[in-house]
Amino acid sequence: MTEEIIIAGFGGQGVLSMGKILAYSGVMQNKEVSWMPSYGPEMRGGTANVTVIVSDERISSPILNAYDTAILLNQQSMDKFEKTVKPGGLLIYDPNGISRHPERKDINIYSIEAADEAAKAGFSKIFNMIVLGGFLKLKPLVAPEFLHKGLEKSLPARHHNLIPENEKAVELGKNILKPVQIVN
Amino acid sequence: MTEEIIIAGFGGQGVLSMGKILAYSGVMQNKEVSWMPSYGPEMRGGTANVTVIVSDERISSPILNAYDTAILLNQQSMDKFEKTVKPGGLLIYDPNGISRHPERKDINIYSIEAADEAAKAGFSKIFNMIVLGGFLKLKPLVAPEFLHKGLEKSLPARHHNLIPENEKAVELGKNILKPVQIVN
Amino acid sequence: MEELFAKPEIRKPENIVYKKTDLMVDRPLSYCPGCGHGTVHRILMEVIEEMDIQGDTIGVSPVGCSVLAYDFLDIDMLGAAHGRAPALATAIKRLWPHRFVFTYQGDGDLAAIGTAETIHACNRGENITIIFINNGIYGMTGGQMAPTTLPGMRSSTSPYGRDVLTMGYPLKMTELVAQLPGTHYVTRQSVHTPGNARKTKKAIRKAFDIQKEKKGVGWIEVVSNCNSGWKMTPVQANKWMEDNMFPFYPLGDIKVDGKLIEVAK
Amino acid sequence: MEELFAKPEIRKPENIVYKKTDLMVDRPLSYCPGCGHGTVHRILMEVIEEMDIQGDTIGVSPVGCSVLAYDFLDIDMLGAAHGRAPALATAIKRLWPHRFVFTYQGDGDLAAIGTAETIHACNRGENITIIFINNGIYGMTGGQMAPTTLPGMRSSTSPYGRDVLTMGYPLKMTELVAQLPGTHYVTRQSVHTPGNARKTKKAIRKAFDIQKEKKGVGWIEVVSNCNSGWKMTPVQANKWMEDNMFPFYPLGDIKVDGKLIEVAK
Amino acid sequence: MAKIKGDIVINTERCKGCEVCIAACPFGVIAMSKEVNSKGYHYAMKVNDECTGCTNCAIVCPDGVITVYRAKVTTE
Amino acid sequence: MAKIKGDIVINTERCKGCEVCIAACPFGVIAMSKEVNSKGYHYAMKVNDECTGCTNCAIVCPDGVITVYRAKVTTE
Amino acid sequence: MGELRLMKGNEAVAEAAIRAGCDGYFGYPITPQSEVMEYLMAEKPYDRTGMVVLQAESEVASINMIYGAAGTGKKVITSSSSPGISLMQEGISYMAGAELPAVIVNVVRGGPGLGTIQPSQADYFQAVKGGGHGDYKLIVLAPASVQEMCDHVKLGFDLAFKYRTPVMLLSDGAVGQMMEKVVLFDQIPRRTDEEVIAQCPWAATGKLKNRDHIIITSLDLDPAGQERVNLKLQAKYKKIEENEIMYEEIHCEDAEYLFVAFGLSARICQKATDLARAKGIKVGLFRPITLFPFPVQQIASTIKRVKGVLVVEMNAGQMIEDVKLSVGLNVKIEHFGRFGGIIPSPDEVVRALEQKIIGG
Amino acid sequence: MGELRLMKGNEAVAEAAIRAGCDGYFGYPITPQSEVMEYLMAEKPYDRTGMVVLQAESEVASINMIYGAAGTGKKVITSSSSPGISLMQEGISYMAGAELPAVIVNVVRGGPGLGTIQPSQADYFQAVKGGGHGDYKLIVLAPASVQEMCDHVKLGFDLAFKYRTPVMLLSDGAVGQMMEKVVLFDQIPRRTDEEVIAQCPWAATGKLKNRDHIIITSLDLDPAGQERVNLKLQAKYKKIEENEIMYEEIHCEDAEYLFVAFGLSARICQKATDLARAKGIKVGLFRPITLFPFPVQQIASTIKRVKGVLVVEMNAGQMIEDVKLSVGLNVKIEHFGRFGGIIPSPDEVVRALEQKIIGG
Ligand SMILES: Cc1ncc(C[n+]2csc(CCOP(=O)(O)OP(=O)(O)O)c2C)c(N)n1
Ligand SMILES: Cc1ncc(C[n+]2csc(CCOP(=O)(O)OP(=O)(O)O)c2C)c(N)n1
Ligand code: SF4
Ligand code: SF4
Ligand code: SF4
Ligand code: SF4
Ligand code: SF4
Ligand code: SF4
Ligand SMILES: [Mg+2]
Ligand SMILES: [Mg+2]
Repeated sequence: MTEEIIIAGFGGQGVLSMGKILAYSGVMQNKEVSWMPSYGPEMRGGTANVTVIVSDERISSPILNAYDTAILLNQQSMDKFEKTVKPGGLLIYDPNGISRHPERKDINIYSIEAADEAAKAGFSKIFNMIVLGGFLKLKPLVAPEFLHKGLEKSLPARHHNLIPENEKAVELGKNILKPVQIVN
Repeated sequence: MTEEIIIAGFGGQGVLSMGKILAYSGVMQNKEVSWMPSYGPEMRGGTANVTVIVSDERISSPILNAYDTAILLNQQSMDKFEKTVKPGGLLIYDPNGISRHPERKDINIYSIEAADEAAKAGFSKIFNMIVLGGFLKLKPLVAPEFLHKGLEKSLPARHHNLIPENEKAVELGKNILKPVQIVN
Repeated sequence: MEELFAKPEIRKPENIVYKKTDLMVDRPLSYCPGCGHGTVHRILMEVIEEMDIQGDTIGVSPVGCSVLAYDFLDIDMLGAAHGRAPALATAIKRLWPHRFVFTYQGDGDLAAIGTAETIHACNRGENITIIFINNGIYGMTGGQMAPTTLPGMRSSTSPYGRDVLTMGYPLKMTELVAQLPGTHYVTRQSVHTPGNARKTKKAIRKAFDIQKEKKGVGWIEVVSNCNSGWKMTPVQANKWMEDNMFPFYPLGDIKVDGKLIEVAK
Repeated sequence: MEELFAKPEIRKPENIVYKKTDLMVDRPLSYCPGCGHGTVHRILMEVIEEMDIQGDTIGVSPVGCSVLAYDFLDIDMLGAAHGRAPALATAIKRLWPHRFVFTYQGDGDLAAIGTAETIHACNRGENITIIFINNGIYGMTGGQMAPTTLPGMRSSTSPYGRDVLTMGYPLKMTELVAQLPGTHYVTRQSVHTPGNARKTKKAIRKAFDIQKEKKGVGWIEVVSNCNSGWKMTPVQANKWMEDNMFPFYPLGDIKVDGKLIEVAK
Repeated sequence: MAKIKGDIVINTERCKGCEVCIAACPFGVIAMSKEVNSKGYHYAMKVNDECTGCTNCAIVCPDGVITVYRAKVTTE
Repeated sequence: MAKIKGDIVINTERCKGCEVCIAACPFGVIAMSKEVNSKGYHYAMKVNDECTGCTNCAIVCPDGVITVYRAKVTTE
Repeated sequence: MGELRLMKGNEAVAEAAIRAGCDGYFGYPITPQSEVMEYLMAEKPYDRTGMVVLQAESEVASINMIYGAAGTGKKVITSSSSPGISLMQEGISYMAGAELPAVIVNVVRGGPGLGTIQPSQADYFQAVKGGGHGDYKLIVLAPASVQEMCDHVKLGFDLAFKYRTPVMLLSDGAVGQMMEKVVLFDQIPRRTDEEVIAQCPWAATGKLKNRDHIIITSLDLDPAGQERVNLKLQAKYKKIEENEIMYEEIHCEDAEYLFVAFGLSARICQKATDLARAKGIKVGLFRPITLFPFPVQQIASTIKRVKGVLVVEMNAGQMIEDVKLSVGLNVKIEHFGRFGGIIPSPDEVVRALEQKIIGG
Repeated sequence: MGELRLMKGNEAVAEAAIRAGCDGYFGYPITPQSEVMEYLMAEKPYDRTGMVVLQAESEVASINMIYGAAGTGKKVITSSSSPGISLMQEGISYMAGAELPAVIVNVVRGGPGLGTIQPSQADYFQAVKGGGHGDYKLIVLAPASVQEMCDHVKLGFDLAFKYRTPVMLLSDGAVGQMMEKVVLFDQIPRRTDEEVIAQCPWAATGKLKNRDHIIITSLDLDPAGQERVNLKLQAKYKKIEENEIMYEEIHCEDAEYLFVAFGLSARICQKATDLARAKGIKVGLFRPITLFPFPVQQIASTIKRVKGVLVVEMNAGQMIEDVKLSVGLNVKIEHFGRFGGIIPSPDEVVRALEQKIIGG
């Protein structure tokens, strides 16, 4: 099993930490992982993305040009990464703020209205966990107990009280994920 | 014609400027010249030497390991450079302060008591010009008028009043040079 | 985005009393919301506009958040290596004595790696203007401790607060260079309130004016915020700055007309 | 070399009142006749001998005429790159806090290329001793202008005299570092007379003593001659130094026990 | 009676919502919008008629997005 | 009467003839030799009996070539 | 087995330094490696092991602090990225000349100049041929994973002390910034001062009664002496070449074509190897792990068996010179590079192989 | 014919700078090149031509002054020796990245570290492969005489401005310190500010009404942009390789053996050629004058005709790599070097030829 994922959006949306939780959970499950972020000042207010690979084998390149899954959270990311999904692969996006919806015909596409839900909950920090939930519904890479451990590892201790909230958000994400196009 | 000369002694004996005068005079006579000093702190109170080449042709190496003439003005220089005189070549030395006189059998050797003469004259600065005189007697590389010009070029203007004195010292040198061994 | 309180009768070109100067390039600044760099940029360009020296000015930007200053200031500029802006400015001014030459530098740039270049340009009395943005931190690289970081202040390389015994004391470069005979005008200002911003503008103007008189360095320190590095909102940051930075870095002129101002230690 | 005035009755081992310390390596010094470097070397070693810390001392020599100091001082030493001795000393002292660590630096080394390292070691309050030989010139490289060269003074790179307008002002590093909270004891001395040499010895002793108290930098500037660079005899040079250097670089303590001494400007 | 009246125009697309202008206005003229601009920032907006055109807000705005107008207007 | 008397020994081979010691001696005990040592330097030498062993000369000698002796000697 | 962690490459360097019993870190912030010092500061290594961490005023100061500390026998490390490493060149040359052990980490970014903060391999020449003045070599290790970032710190210290030479880790922004699983080696105790004195008799630790005073220097004004210093250095480099070469071969047994790549490029080539083999192209990967000593013989004997070689680097062609010097010009050796912070993708590497080597 | 003088190489550099219409010299003293600044200061070039001469606080400051001045289109020069040049590496990389013209003179001394002040050629790698970070090249000229010290300053400025690139003169302590006859070219007038503005439209001279503001930088945070910068640089280097190669061949027509040497070594080899021919050994000398661009083809075609090649350098073997890269490994190419400040003598060079090439 190898899963190659790109997560991309605005800085501040929690893109990097979503990837981190995936990676941590992978480690807990004894898998090989790599987490490769974009970094530096271009992240300040700009875009952020992270490549996460979870695999049973030694990982070769941590940098890819084709992905099993793309999780795209703003228009720029859609423009840049829609084309990088492998045929038959998966694209998940939040339609909020998206002006041009995905057009590929050869991939599975799901939408998730995470921004709206997070705003409704009045707690924007859980946005990324909602999205993560959606992804995990389709690709249950991470067993719930490992998700918990992953959260513990990736959140600073002073935020551990928020873990239950985060786990709830993951569940919420699983529920609100909507299929847009299924090719296989 | 190519004449390859090493002049070596204590710092302060005027070794470098003796070489400079030869070089300047050579330029005046439209010859190719090179003047390659030892340099740096090892000169401070230590030894100093300069390689002067005067030639009708383009000069290849400014650094040599065999010389037509060696002018050696202290024991260290004698120890270092006696062996570098080409067979049949010339060695001139001031016996003052020399504990081991030259031993080569295949070269021409002259001595010149320049230090004594300079002390007698009460003007130690002309020491090197006396030695130069001795050399020029044997190898008249420099015509008197060019020597004058060479002195003008190599002495700072404020010392030009000393030129006659220097020229006299050259003449003196010619007179006091003593053959020690002649092989050709 | 309909506007509720628009006053079309006032909003006429002839009534404009303040407008961003055209000497600012029309593009969004790369700075974080509320960052003082932007304010200083604009004030600086206002001075250059007022003096009508856009074509006669050569600026030197540093390595730091303001590395891209040259993208925003519509004048000819050079980006220096980290800390070396005063060396560039020295050479430029000496070869173009009729140009106005300034450096724009952060505290890491000017007071850490660039200490020697700063001290020596000031000591030589180069006829340049040095604008020194002191935000007590390395903004650009993600909030590391700067030489100017306050005692006890947290940063990514002093996560438990600056311990002066192991990390040294905050360095008052402005007071130091004021000691040098080569500086003519040395002042410390801020831009977080309208009053302070106006004073800073006067200070920059003064520093540019003395370039004409060839009397040595004009130096303006601007104590500024780095809300990202300090991990505060801009408004919090400005308050924190008043409460914590100003007592240590008091505002005001330090040297005028080549003479130190007498102040209590 | 028969001696006319020998006093065999006095010349007995038990009557020795002064003898070059054994902590000086028994070889001729590489310095020019009359150069103050030799005197400071010996005094320094006397202090180390008196404190009995030969085995506990690590010295750092600079690039300059005293680059070979390590050949003469019988203690473990490191030769630093030009100007960087305070950086070496910082690291050494932090990793060997119970060793006595000092730097020995010339004015070119400490006040030109090494300005940043000097200022920052002082600002961090490293528990080291800095011995700063100010001869107003680059001795080693053949007499070029130093940051400390006096106005009007000739050197091989200021052959018509130092012109402060183009070459800058002589830099008083000692006064500057005294401003920094990290320095505890800052003094300026000389070694050209017996009295001055004895005072310098006391000053060095004091600076070493405060290393034990971990209170910050102890700094001794020694205004010294460079008769080769100045193109004078040693005796002339010492006279010239008194007449010209001392008015500009006045001798005496500048900071004691962490407090600036009040003096007229 | 002639009175000095002011107005401001905010380039809301360039506003970064730092709120520095709010603190600078002596008359509480400015507040933050609920909406965000395309960069995701809440932006400053005029919320009353008290502006005197004093320019305080504009001079402290780090992004220089405020233009200030002032005129004598005859009231009554 | 007991009097303090001094003596100095100069390592003439190491002396560089800088004359700094001469200026330092309060009793004119030292002067320069006519001869030179093997390095070519005129060297310092004792020229009278006035030495008190005050160590001045030794402490200023850059090359540390002077050793100083002092003793109480009983005269008359 | 040691402790398992998910870490950034930069963090792995820091943690490995602590665990290797390192005595001190001296550095200056620069992207993309500032996490090294940040991690150390957060970890309070002084409390953990007594390790000193100091933020210096510049890279020039950092390297000279390293020089000073190393000269006293202490185990010290610094890290920086390209422009900062350039500033260290004088100090590095001094350390090589004075034969001082230390680890220097370069997390390379795109150049020249201020360039960009994105990953690059354009400092190969600087690291391998000597960016400083004079005839010297660094041992250069090229970690390609977070695990190697960790392990090479330990290895680096071992080699540094074995040969009394500075060792450089030539990494890049991607390897520094990415997180991977890493198995940490167990804490090696810091040596006591007494152990340092005993194990480093060459170091300036304070003069012992029974030995001469020690001088750490790179100066010998006498050229004959300086030539002896150089001959000694050259002899040491020869020994290193004989003993310390490290490399890795992947799918080379049956390969008809070969990628040669180091560090991150090798990771990308590994993926490219898979992609190419899926297309039926029999390609292998030769990865030098030590860049100096370069695996001259090893690379030559592998290359002898293939039809063509593509050297893939994130630069304009640097290591390719050492590949050519290993095997001569009679083999088809081409370069594929992306640079200025651009990372080549595995598929463009395959395309380059097809165009430049197989088709070309 | 120009004015005839007897001068030191260092003095020739200084005088040539004045005569080339140079606008500024910025430097810091270091043996064996301090005479450059000393000569300039004594000559009062400000009075002669308006040229500015400033003693900087360090080599780091010097190179950044050069960077600043060059960025405004002015013609500037600095000089130093090995350790000082190492300190300049960051600045040099910035200049290459920002495409700024200037002449940098390295009067090489023996390294590594503080080394010795005697002549050496051990900075070849640093000069030619890039001692700074990133993919860049300097044009590197290797003067072998005082005349060339003079001429290469002028040539250096011409090339620097033609290609907007820093040019390095890689000289050594002997060429810097020795005096030879030199024919000085006539004074070229310094450009007025207006001429600078007109001739250097890329330079930051103060914004003109009719053009955009000018930015001198080596930064492009966007890696795609930074890659474009790099591609532009590489294209420029290719052009330089096509157009600017300089070399000299002595007695190569009938040569059975070949010396390859640059700078001072070439002078020594020239003498060695005479000595060897006197012994009946037909040896020639190939002297690259430009080290980058390296005369790859030219050297290859000459080497094709000989039985063996001795590369003679005052280092442990640096240029020999470029010789091998020019011709491959199937020719007998050996190295003879002395180093750390030792200058080989002509007769030991002949002996080395006999032992390593003819006999070996
Ligand atoms: C030689 C070198 N070292 C380090 C860096 C990394 N660096 C970039 S900006 C910066 C510090 C910026 O801080 P400051 O000068 O205070 O400016 P600010 O961002 O706070 O405005 C550093 C260390 C660099 N680019 N070059
Ligand atoms: C990086 C570098 N730059 C320059 C030099 C050359 N250099 C050697 S000593 C020296 C100056 C010495 O002057 P100072 O520090 O005043 O010591 P002094 O000789 O006067 O005692 C210089 C510039 C060097 N060795 N290294
Ligand atoms: S990081 Fe700090 S200094 Fe930089 S732009 Fe943001 S607030 Fe301003
Ligand atoms: S050159 Fe000057 S400082 Fe150096 S040894 Fe001679 S007198 Fe002393
Ligand atoms: S111009 Fe003055 S009154 Fe009007 S909004 Fe701005 S600060 Fe308030
Ligand atoms: S100060 Fe400017 S950027 Fe900040 S909120 Fe007000 S208008 Fe917007
Ligand atoms: S000890 Fe005193 S009295 Fe005796 S010679 Fe020396 S200075 Fe003169
Ligand atoms: S001070 Fe010392 S070196 Fe100088 S003359 Fe006197 S004894 Fe000789
Ligand atoms: Mg800052
Ligand atoms: Mg000095």
